[in-house]
Amino acid sequence: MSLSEVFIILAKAVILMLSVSLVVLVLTYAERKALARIQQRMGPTRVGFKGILQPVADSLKLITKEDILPTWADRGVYWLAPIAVFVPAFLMWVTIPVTRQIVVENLDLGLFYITAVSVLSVLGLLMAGWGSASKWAVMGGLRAAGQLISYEIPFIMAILGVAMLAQSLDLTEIVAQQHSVSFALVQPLGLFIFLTSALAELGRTPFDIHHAESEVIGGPFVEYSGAHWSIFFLAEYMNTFTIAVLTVLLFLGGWSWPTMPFEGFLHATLSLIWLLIKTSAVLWLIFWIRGTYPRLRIDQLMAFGWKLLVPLSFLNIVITAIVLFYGLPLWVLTCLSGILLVGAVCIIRLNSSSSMERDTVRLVSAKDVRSKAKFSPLETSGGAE
Amino acid sequence: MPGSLILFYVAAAFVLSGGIGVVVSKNIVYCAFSLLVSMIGIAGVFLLAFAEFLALVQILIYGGAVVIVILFALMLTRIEDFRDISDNRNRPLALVISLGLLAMLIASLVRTPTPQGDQSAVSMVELGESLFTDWAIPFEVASLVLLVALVGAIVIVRRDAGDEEQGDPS
Amino acid sequence: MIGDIIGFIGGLAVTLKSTWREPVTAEYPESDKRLNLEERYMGFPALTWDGDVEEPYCTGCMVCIRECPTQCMTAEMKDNPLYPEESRRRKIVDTFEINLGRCIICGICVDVCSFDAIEMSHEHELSKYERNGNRVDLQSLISMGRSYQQKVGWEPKNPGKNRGTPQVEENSQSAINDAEVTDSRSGEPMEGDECPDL
Amino acid sequence: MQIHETENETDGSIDLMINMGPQHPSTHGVFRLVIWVDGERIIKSEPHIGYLHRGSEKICESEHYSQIVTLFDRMDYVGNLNSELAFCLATEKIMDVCVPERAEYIRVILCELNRVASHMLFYGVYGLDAGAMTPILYAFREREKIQNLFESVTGARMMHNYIRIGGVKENLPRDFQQRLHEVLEHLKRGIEECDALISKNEMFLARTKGVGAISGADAIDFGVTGPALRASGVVEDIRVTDPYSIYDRFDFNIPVGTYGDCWDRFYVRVEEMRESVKIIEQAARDLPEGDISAAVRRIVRPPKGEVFVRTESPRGDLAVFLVSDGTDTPYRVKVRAPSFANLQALEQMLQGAYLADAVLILGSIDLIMGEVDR
Repeated sequence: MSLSEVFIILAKAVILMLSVSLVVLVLTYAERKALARIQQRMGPTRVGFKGILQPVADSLKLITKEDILPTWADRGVYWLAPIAVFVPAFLMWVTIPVTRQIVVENLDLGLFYITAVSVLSVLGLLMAGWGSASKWAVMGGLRAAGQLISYEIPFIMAILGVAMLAQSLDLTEIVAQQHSVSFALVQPLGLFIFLTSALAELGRTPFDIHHAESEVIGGPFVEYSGAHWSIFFLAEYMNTFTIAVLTVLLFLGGWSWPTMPFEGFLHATLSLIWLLIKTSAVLWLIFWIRGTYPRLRIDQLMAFGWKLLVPLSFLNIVITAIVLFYGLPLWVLTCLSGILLVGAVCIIRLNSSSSMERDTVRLVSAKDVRSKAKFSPLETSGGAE
Repeated sequence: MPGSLILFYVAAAFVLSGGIGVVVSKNIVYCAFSLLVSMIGIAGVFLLAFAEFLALVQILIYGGAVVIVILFALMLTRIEDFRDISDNRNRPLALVISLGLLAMLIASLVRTPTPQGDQSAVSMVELGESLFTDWAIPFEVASLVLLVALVGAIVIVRRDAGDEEQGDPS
Repeated sequence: MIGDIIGFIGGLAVTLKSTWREPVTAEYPESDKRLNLEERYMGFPALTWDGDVEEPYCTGCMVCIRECPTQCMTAEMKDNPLYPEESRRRKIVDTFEINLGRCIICGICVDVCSFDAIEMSHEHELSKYERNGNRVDLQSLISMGRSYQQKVGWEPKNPGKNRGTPQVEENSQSAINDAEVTDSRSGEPMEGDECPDL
Repeated sequence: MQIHETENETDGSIDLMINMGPQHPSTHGVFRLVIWVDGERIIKSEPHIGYLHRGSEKICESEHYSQIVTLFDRMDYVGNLNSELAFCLATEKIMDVCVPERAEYIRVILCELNRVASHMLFYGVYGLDAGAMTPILYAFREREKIQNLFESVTGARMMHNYIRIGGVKENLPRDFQQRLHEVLEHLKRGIEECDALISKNEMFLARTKGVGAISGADAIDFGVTGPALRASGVVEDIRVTDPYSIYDRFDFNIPVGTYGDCWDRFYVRVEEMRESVKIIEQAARDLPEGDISAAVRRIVRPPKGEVFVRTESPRGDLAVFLVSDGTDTPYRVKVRAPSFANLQALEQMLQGAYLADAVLILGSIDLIMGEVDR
């Protein structure tokens, strides 16, 4: 390994860092604006044109803020935790291609590398929870560990389904395979599992139980402030973007365009733009879900993961294997996958806790109550039904 | 000195410092973190030996799952109970066993011929084929053992039948 | 409707629909995007100014001070130097101070005032940098009141009684004195009290 | 790391003691709930109140009757007009004042609007408790309309001091009927939209169904009133069963739940908003012309005696016990605050709940700490 190679790697890392930071800045602005639109608010408007510099102002504010170390905190663990969350989020980007040409280092085991590295971020959350010496933080950290490990399984299994279809773990190869038909059409169930478990991996609504503000007050991050807190959120937004890009690459056909008329630089640029358009659609979906849904409870979350998503993800692999093994046409897989998806929605709908009759509230006319000569509330009580 | 050698020393330093940390550290949570450092160092060694797949599995299983489950368990226990443990009656026994293990490792190291020349990574296709043809039975047996462990864990954790599910069985 | 059957899709539809609506919020300090203050809006209390004789309506009778639930006001009365040539008011307010940090904007002072001398102005942005910045003296109260009067075209509710110009009605002099006396005894029956049970 | 733990006597495991509040974001004010958890499950709970105690009842003893109305504004600061009404009714009863018809109708219209506003706030905050961030903004969108209307009538958005002893402070503004009509049309749409956003969501149902259930008999024993009691299946609404003001003239329904769980408590309030809109429509239709206040002296001196008045505030049975010694200040004012009584059932509701449920159960009682501590 010569000096120039080291230099190239360093340069690539710096460029990646800069572009990812830029993406995060844009993403925080986009999320705030998107949520504001959903809630009929205006969102940031002050800093720069239409508030476009708001993320910059926010980051400056966070950086200049005092870093607070709780008295009983475990100093080393407390300071290292943000790094432990950030590094895996960053490392994932090494192998993600944004066009066929633009990628830091295309690995043959790209997909496997991403899943392996993504697991490590749990550790940072646990460290943050434990090091903060706060009960809320510990609870948040434990919730994070339980949730993230559980949803790792359907997440990997959904990826595996794609890998089986593409017969490769190389992301550029997977995109190339989707030239004619994107895997979202072949495996709608896979897309569903991937997106749901990815939301859980990200800790976003409706699976944001590990930093639920109304329950554990921010969970592992409760004691952090200033720059260290911002690193956590840098990592979170990086992961969000990663998941969106991965969804596009794995299921929505990546940058592939039926007939791209251009070559060379123009081709790369157009591919990148096309990919970004698809990515922003996925991101909008994530924001939309955040703007709509309440949060699940930890036991419901675990039940959803283990009782529904894990079996479904195995079924997904089984039907994919059957179709591939017998060389059946892909529309068979589409049908099977679609049937299972509809079944899954039905299961959610008929879930024991939500299927109890909804109309438990009845209306008693005031006239009827008044007409009773001597009224006693318990006599007319309908509580026993 | 070639670059890969430098990287090897870095990885080795990770492995050793992590290992020493596990043994020396008084704080049991630090032990777990040291274990993770050691595991990642080992993954680095695998990577240098062109065993990419193994390296990633090392990170995924040991770094990601095992250490986190250990930490999870530690945080659910009372840390004060372990804080004062500085000595154990079984220390001579542990010494004998670890020395024996060391001897075994050294012996196997000495007896194994060192491959010369450039190594290339084992291709994933080959790995998969050998895993699911020659080694299919052991693979299945291993997965069965894991399944049994999983079911056993659920049975143990479950307090009484009919109660709601407790936590996760991972 | 599918939203009724599968609720989590119905919720998405609701949020999607409102995404295309105009925002209901506005940017606060920009003057053209503010909410309109209603005519009856109760801002901080201010003293009104009698433009005809260039003096405040307030005579410093202290009835508002006695009735204030939070005791946020103080006032002093003096002999009116303009009386009787230019003004009908025998007494006039000398100092008046409202502690806006204590004021709860209940409007009781306006209700009890017999001279239309205090009004709930539309002032509502009175953040101060100093701790004692909330203590508003007579001068600022009057300037608040004057801008309020100009804004709404304020007229005294009881012009016959409360206009300060002496040429309006010489014989109403006795009325103003009566009013003063009545108020200093505050709580005695006022005219128009017809409820038979009392 | 310092963690306060206590040994669980039954199985020797460790319970973690957690202070939920007074700085916790979802305790709806400065309320402290000490809970002992085993993992995520609550073993024991202990509510601590008093962080917002301002001695309102004692202050009442040194204020004139007309000044006390402002204190009642600040007890239940979300249902201000209902609080004001309770005190004014008590004073009117002890003085035996006949309130003019028009004033009664104005009071009912405003109080019911206030009830909708209060329940709207509850709806939004409950969504926030459950982890959904949009409901509160939708709720505030609707609530703002009501507040604007209040501002045009009373001059204030929250602390109105509008309902006075013997009537109301001022007549309605000229365009009131038209504006009220607009607000009601807006509200009807808004209530349906809020309902569709969260009430049918499976996740929300799963979170609230069967959580924090309390039976009707238990609820009565704890002194729970208002929507929380009706959710347990007890038909008890003071507007109907012990009518005050002119509530016996209106035709509306009382929403009654079945299981007394968080879902019932939530949905009873949603239904109540619809019923309140019905009452307002009827009252606005029948609104007579005439005086807006009985002739009452400025300084009220009720005769010696005592009186007890119950009203149905948005949170439940808001009762005022007033003792007069014939002077211009009352001898004693005792407020039976619904939030305070409803809070007593919290421990029972929290039995065996999860930590995440605690937030929802607390939210479903719809506490106003200003009223609990007074």
